[in-house]
Amino acid sequence: MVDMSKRITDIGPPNYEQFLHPVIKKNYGQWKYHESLGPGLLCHTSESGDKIYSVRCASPRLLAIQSIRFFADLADKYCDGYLRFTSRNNVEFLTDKQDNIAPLKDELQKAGYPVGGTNNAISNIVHTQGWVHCHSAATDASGIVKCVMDALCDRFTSENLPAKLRISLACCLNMCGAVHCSDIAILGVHRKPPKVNQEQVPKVCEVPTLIASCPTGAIRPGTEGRVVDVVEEQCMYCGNCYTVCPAMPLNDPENDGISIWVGGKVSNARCAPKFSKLAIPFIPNEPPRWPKVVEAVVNIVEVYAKNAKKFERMGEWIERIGWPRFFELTGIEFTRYHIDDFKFAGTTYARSAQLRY
Amino acid sequence: MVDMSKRITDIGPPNYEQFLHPVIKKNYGQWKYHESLGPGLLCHTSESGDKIYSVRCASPRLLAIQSIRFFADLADKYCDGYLRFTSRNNVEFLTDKQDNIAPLKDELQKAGYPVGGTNNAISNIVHTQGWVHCHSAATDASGIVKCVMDALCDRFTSENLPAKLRISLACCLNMCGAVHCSDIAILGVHRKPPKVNQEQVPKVCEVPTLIASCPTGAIRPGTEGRVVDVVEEQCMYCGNCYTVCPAMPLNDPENDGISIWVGGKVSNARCAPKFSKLAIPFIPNEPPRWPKVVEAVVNIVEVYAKNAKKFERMGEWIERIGWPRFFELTGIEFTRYHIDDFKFAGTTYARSAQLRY
Amino acid sequence: MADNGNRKTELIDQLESGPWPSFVKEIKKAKETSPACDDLLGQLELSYNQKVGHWKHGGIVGVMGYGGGVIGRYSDVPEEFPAIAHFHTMRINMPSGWFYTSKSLRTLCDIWERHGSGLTNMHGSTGDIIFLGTKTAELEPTFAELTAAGFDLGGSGSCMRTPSACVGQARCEWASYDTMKICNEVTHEYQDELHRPPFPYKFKVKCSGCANDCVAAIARADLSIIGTWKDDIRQDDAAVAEYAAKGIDIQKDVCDLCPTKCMGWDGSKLTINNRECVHCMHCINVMPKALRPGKEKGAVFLLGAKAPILQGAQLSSVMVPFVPADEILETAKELISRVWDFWDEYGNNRERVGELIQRVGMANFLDAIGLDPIPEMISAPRDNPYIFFKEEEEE
Amino acid sequence: MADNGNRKTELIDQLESGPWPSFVKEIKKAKETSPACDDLLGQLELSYNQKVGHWKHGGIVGVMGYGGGVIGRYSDVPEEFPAIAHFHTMRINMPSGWFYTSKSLRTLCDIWERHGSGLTNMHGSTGDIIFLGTKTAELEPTFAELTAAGFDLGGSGSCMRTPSACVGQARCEWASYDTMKICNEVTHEYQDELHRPPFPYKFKVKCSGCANDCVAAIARADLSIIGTWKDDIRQDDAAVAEYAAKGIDIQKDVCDLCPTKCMGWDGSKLTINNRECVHCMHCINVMPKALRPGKEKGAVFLLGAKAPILQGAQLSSVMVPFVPADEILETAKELISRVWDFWDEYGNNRERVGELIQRVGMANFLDAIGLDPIPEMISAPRDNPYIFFKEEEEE
Ligand code: SRM
Ligand code: SRM
Ligand code: SRM
Ligand code: SRM
Ligand code: SF4
Ligand code: SF4
Ligand code: SF4
Ligand code: SF4
Ligand code: SF4
Ligand code: SF4
Ligand code: SF4
Ligand code: SF4
Repeated sequence: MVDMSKRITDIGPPNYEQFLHPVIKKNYGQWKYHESLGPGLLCHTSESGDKIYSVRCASPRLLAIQSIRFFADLADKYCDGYLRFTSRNNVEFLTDKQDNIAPLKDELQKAGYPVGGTNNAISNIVHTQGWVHCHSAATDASGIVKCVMDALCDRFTSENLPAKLRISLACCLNMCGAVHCSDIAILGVHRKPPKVNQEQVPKVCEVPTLIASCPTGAIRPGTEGRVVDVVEEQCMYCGNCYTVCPAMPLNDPENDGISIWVGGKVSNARCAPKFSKLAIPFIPNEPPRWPKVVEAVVNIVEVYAKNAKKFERMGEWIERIGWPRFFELTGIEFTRYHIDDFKFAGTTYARSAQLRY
Repeated sequence: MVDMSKRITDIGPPNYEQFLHPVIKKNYGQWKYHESLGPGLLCHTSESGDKIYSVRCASPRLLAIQSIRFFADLADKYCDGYLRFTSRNNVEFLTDKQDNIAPLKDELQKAGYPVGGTNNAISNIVHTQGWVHCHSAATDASGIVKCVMDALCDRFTSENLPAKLRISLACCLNMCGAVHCSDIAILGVHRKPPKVNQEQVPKVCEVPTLIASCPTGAIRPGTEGRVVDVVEEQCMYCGNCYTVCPAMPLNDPENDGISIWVGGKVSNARCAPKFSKLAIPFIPNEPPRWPKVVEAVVNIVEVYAKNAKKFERMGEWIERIGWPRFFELTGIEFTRYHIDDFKFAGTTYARSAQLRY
Repeated sequence: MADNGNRKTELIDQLESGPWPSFVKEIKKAKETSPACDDLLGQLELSYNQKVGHWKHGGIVGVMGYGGGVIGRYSDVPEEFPAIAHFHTMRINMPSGWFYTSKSLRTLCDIWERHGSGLTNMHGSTGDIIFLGTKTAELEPTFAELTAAGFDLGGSGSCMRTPSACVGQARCEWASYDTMKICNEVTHEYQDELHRPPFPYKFKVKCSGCANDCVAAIARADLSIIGTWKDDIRQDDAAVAEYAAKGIDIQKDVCDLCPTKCMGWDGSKLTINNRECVHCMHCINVMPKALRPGKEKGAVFLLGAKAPILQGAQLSSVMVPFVPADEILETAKELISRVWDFWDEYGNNRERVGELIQRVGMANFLDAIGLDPIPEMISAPRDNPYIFFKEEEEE
Repeated sequence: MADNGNRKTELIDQLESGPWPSFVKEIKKAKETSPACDDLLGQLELSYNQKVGHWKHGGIVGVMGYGGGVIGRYSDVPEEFPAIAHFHTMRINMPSGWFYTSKSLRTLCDIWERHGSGLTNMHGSTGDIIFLGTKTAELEPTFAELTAAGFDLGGSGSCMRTPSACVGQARCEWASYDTMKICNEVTHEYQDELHRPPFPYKFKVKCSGCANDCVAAIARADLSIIGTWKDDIRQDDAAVAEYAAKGIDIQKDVCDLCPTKCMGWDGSKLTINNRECVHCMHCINVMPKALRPGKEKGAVFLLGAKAPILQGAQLSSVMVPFVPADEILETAKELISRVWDFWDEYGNNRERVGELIQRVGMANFLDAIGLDPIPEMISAPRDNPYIFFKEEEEE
């Protein structure tokens, strides 16, 4: 039994200040400019003239404590013990000693952690749990990330793209990676309606909540002794019913798979943030190396790299050349699925006579 | 009685060819370029070297046969009997004799028909019936057009705006003028739900059709002896129920009036066509001279004229400067009504951090 | 100022002054030949006084065998204004491009003097000649005289409406197809559908010769046919230089405003990357002597424009990105027949084609009319993952 | 290649090769200290074989007094893989900006070695430290050790979720406010709402120091706080010249890409019409030594971002265009309390704030939270005439 009297709760996260490198603490809010010292290497200079160097390496995000300890050791050796993680799950080592950069980089690379991801590179793929931990997954997460980044690792360790390129992956429509604003999004999709477990439904779920959960109204009170019916033509496999009721599984080895989305962005630089748009509606799950997904992503990256102008993010490039040209250049087939039929569909029809031939 | 045996039907419109000036007939499809000879005056030159001159004058659209005969006389005198009307209801006299232009223009002006409307002018106001002929009107049409154009007549007879400026008017939400893509649209609006004539409804209307006609579902089967009820908070005064059922009048002298919309365009030149957006939600009806409407339109025109760049249509200008600046420059009040709450409302929220201060 | 006989019309008389031509003056002119106009003035004055219209709702009147072309109209104060107790309008199909001879106009005026108010709209918003106000008994005689003179009624109600066209090749150098001819032929082809309402709602066709869209087809026609070209813009360098000399700033006024920035100007030579041109017309508009549409002419077909009632206003959207000029009539007929078939069967009452497309989804609509989906039909692919996969696509 | 002991994991072993760090290697490393990892490998191999996941749906587990922070997870083939019959994750609130010392990381590792799989996510998508996989019985002891070490759980379920912040003023010259501090203070302020789910659904807060938005706040936080400035961009002409000399094409790379084209370059002097600047960051991004955000710093507050379930994905939209830097915390608290009050009362089950705003309409939402409508909140005014006029506005 836990001793409740000693129980500590609601203390919140530790204060970040204790984790800041002394140079950072001293120059907090006083940074003046930064320079790139090559892929994965940043130098920030303060008003005071102080400098802090950052060495960024890739991470599989799924890290064993053994690897974290390894990073901690490196931090001790080169960075007075200071390091951080980035919003895209890379590791950043922070030091005020420029001479430490080279050996640190070297050790990281030797240990299998490429250094890069800065500037006009492909940074780490933001991703989710997949078959490693989630019940909802229409595909794996870490495995696909591994395969795609194996193929694109050079784009992480170099900075020769027209602009930043952000790839994200989510293993179901819940989109925990919030992949909907990515240059390239890899999204797990189901393609079959839930298989209702009629016996389980009343035991584990509230039926009215279940019925209300379906955004298309596909779930109806059951007929002929069934608890609920799913009108199959009205289902678009979003999985929301499954989230609220475990007795509505959607998994289907042959029909689950992956869709690819392109042209989203988050930053407000130049243009407003954009949603990613459908490029490829479906690619079957092909573990362990997902060759078709890898090929599709690499193809899009390479066509973009070749055709976009300097500073043009994926979506900016596509808007400049127009979607028809995007499909032409990438060789991706345009299908009925590309045409929106959800709420705002009417706003996506081509309502102008401006056309390229 | 009509003699049915002789009755001619389904002959369609007369063939236009018989109405073409010989020079037009000869050079049909062979026009090479055109030049402006001043407001209201165009010269088109053919591959053959032939030229046709057009003299365009304003028209109130509502024309007595006496005026049409006057135009016919002028056409005989100067144009070998040939003339046409434009898609914005102006009259165009067509002649191959350049010398006829000046006297023709002179006679038109003297008779009270200003010559102009070409190039970067305000052309005639496309409009509808209003109190002259429609049962549906929330305001008059011809009267407002007259007042607004009286104030803007100089903008018709000169060509000194940054670009074309198209004003349209519709006297109710049916928008017979299709005013929804105009640089400035003047739109009659109701602001009270229909007053149901419970006795008449069953006599003159099909109740299910009536109930189905309401886009917001505000019409319900009646309670307490009423045939139908209107849920007042759900009504946005579109008048569709009245169109399908005369027993649902919306007219209301104190609450009917006018709204002003800006920034629409039809042409594909430079940018795609655009819808007009709400500028002023409501101005009361003030016959006979609608001073507030005139003032509002003139204000918008003048602010545009002063601030827009060459070739910038109203909507292009506003998009360049941003809507906040538009409201600031015109002094128009921004209200809750400007914020969309119809189907695509979500697409009109400012979903970016790009802001001017 | 106003000569308004005995009747007092103080308010509307104020609409006779000012530089813009006055509709009140027009109504007063028409009094010469029609007493109804006097009552019209009276009722209008009443409306101006009370700030409310005085017409009753609709009323089905027409000519024999036709389901449209006449809008029934009755005063709601007929005791006061008996001459406009009936005051129906007739919609008369205008000639393509609104071209007339003085003679044809006089013929129309004479008919209308004999049978109606003598008031017209030249023209209605759809394009018809509007004969504004007559009695039921006069409809058939007017119609007989009109047809004898070669004119026929236009559309109203749930029918094919009077198609219209820009001036096109008759007087415009930019028309990439013969808008007036197509408009005329389409109109004649569908006389039955125009006169006998067969549809869930109205159907409008408008023809513009280029992307300037001078009949606003894309904003208000269910089928919008807009001229364009496929090959390179024709370019006359000497004429470009002339415009530059005359003060056109080629870089700023032309190149910088090109939506795809596919034009270059080095101070003496204008270059166009025609593969990127979206045929917007801007550069041609600015320099009509120097630039001209290409020679491989045709049109874009778009579907679905309409005013707001019910589902909100829509602009037409691309269905066929390019139809060669000599195939336009045939394609129009084919497309129209497929669209009507589907709309007839699946369209709701008072549902325009554009609303039908949005309701069933464009992909389903394309299936129904037998067109393949192409990216030119959309401004961007979907951004939501709510895809209805079809059985046959699965493995 | 792979040292996988007795267990055959032929498929996932293929994920050990290649230049990118391998998560399979990580799981294998963790086997050293946790037998559960062996079963995890086994189950993953099964999933790779069958192309389907093998986790059961949820299950409510947690630590005492908390309603969130733990995700219950059970294998659906526990007979085969008993060590992961339970395999719950714990979400641990990371320090602002994801800064650590080697010591603090080792503390975390040690706790997790004692009580769990030894596998982590550094970090979860919301930002938490994820302890990936343990048994129910280990939850409370882990929690006790964590809190003793100064760490606490993050959010899950219908609560305030773990807020996150970009690196901000700790290492970025562009942060217009102290993102890490605000994030930390907001997190501490709402410990109760974070640990005891009180809402219709989740509520996320993210803080980015400038419009580059390095934590993607605008895409995935119900409340997105994005730094900006009000006065002029600070400009160092000598540094501009340096960039130009080094090969930046100021006209093309900077001025032409400015969204408002408010910059001019005459070959030697860069001018900015700051009144037209929309603070997009592009020019500053290109020339960090030459251009800097102004000194009147603050932030834009936006509301409503979320992933697609249910009503489609949304980006946050502007609520307060500018809050001075020193009023951010106070404003955040005030706005949050007003939003929560309304959402609590009117939000449907599983309805995010952004969906609520769309459902009731932004104008009504503004009324409810007591903000005045301003044009900065919209990209354009309505284009449809379907206006619900309010009683008081009528005469
Ligand atoms: C470390 C990190 C913040 C953190 O708190 O962890 C960060 C740090 C910096 N970002 Fe970022 N950004 C980081 C995630 C992001 C994200 C979020 C994301 O990717 O999920 C975005 C939005 C991406 C998007 O728009 O989809 C982001 C959009 C930017 C931009 C805008 C780029 C653009 O043109 O759209 C800049 C400016 C630039 O690069 O010119 C930028 C610039 C920078 C600078 C140069 C800021 C500075 O002066 O220090 C930093 C180094 C950038 C680099 O990698 O080259 N940072 N940056 C994040 C590193 C992630 C990683 O490991 O790769
Ligand atoms: C006569 C008419 C066609 C007809 O069949 O009746 C016509 C005729 C011409 N139009 Fe038009 N347009 C006519 C209605 C329109 C309309 C429709 C409307 O206003 O309802 C539009 C779309 C307006 C809109 O976008 O909202 C229209 C958009 C244009 C444009 C595009 C302007 C732009 O930059 O957006 C041009 C090109 C130009 O002016 O540079 C153009 C150019 C022309 C040219 C120069 C074409 C030519 O080479 O002959 C003609 C003389 C224009 C002038 O008035 O300066 N015409 N033009 C119509 C005259 C209406 C009137 O009496 O004022
Ligand atoms: C006469 C005319 C206005 C004018 O002054 O020019 C007109 C007048 C009427 N229109 Fe219209 N419409 C006229 C062109 C239009 C246009 C413009 C166009 O055709 O380019 C539109 C917008 C484009 C469109 O079709 O969407 C238009 C959209 C409507 C609507 C709404 C249709 C919709 O789908 O949103 C209605 C309502 C209805 O059909 O019940 C309507 C209904 C009416 C009715 C029949 C009133 C009614 O509720 O039944 C009006 C009869 C007035 C009268 O007493 O004469 N009228 N109507 C135009 C026809 C003249 C002609 O034949 O040339
Ligand atoms: C662990 C994590 C993914 C990861 O691998 O990093 C995650 C995992 C789950 N998310 Fe998530 N979400 C995670 C960040 C997100 C994000 C990203 C963010 O917070 O920035 C989003 C998108 C942003 C947003 O909130 O809209 C996200 C949107 C969802 C949704 C859809 C919410 C919506 O409104 O559309 C669900 C469905 C639900 O809430 O029922 C969801 C539900 C889930 C559940 C609880 C599954 C479920 O159906 O109940 C997942 C548990 C997996 C597991 O076994 O651990 N998760 N989830 C992330 C949390 C880690 C952390 O605390 O740091
Ligand atoms: S995206 Fe779906 S499957 Fe993946 S972790 Fe989130 S809820 Fe689970
Ligand atoms: S998967 Fe989505 S659309 Fe299909 S039944 Fe479930 S909730 Fe409805
Ligand atoms: S806009 Fe309305 S009121 Fe005016 S003519 Fe058309 S239907 Fe009648
Ligand atoms: S006016 Fe429109 S919204 Fe109001 S009740 Fe009638 S149909 Fe419904
Ligand atoms: S639409 Fe084009 S072709 Fe027709 S008149 Fe206008 S400019 Fe000429
Ligand atoms: S027509 Fe338009 S898109 Fe084509 S080159 Fe000219 S301006 Fe550019
Ligand atoms: S969001 Fe801005 S302030 Fe924060 S790290 Fe990114 S660039 Fe720096
Ligand atoms: S921050 Fe953006 S909008 Fe402002 S001047 Fe720089 S590029 Fe232009």
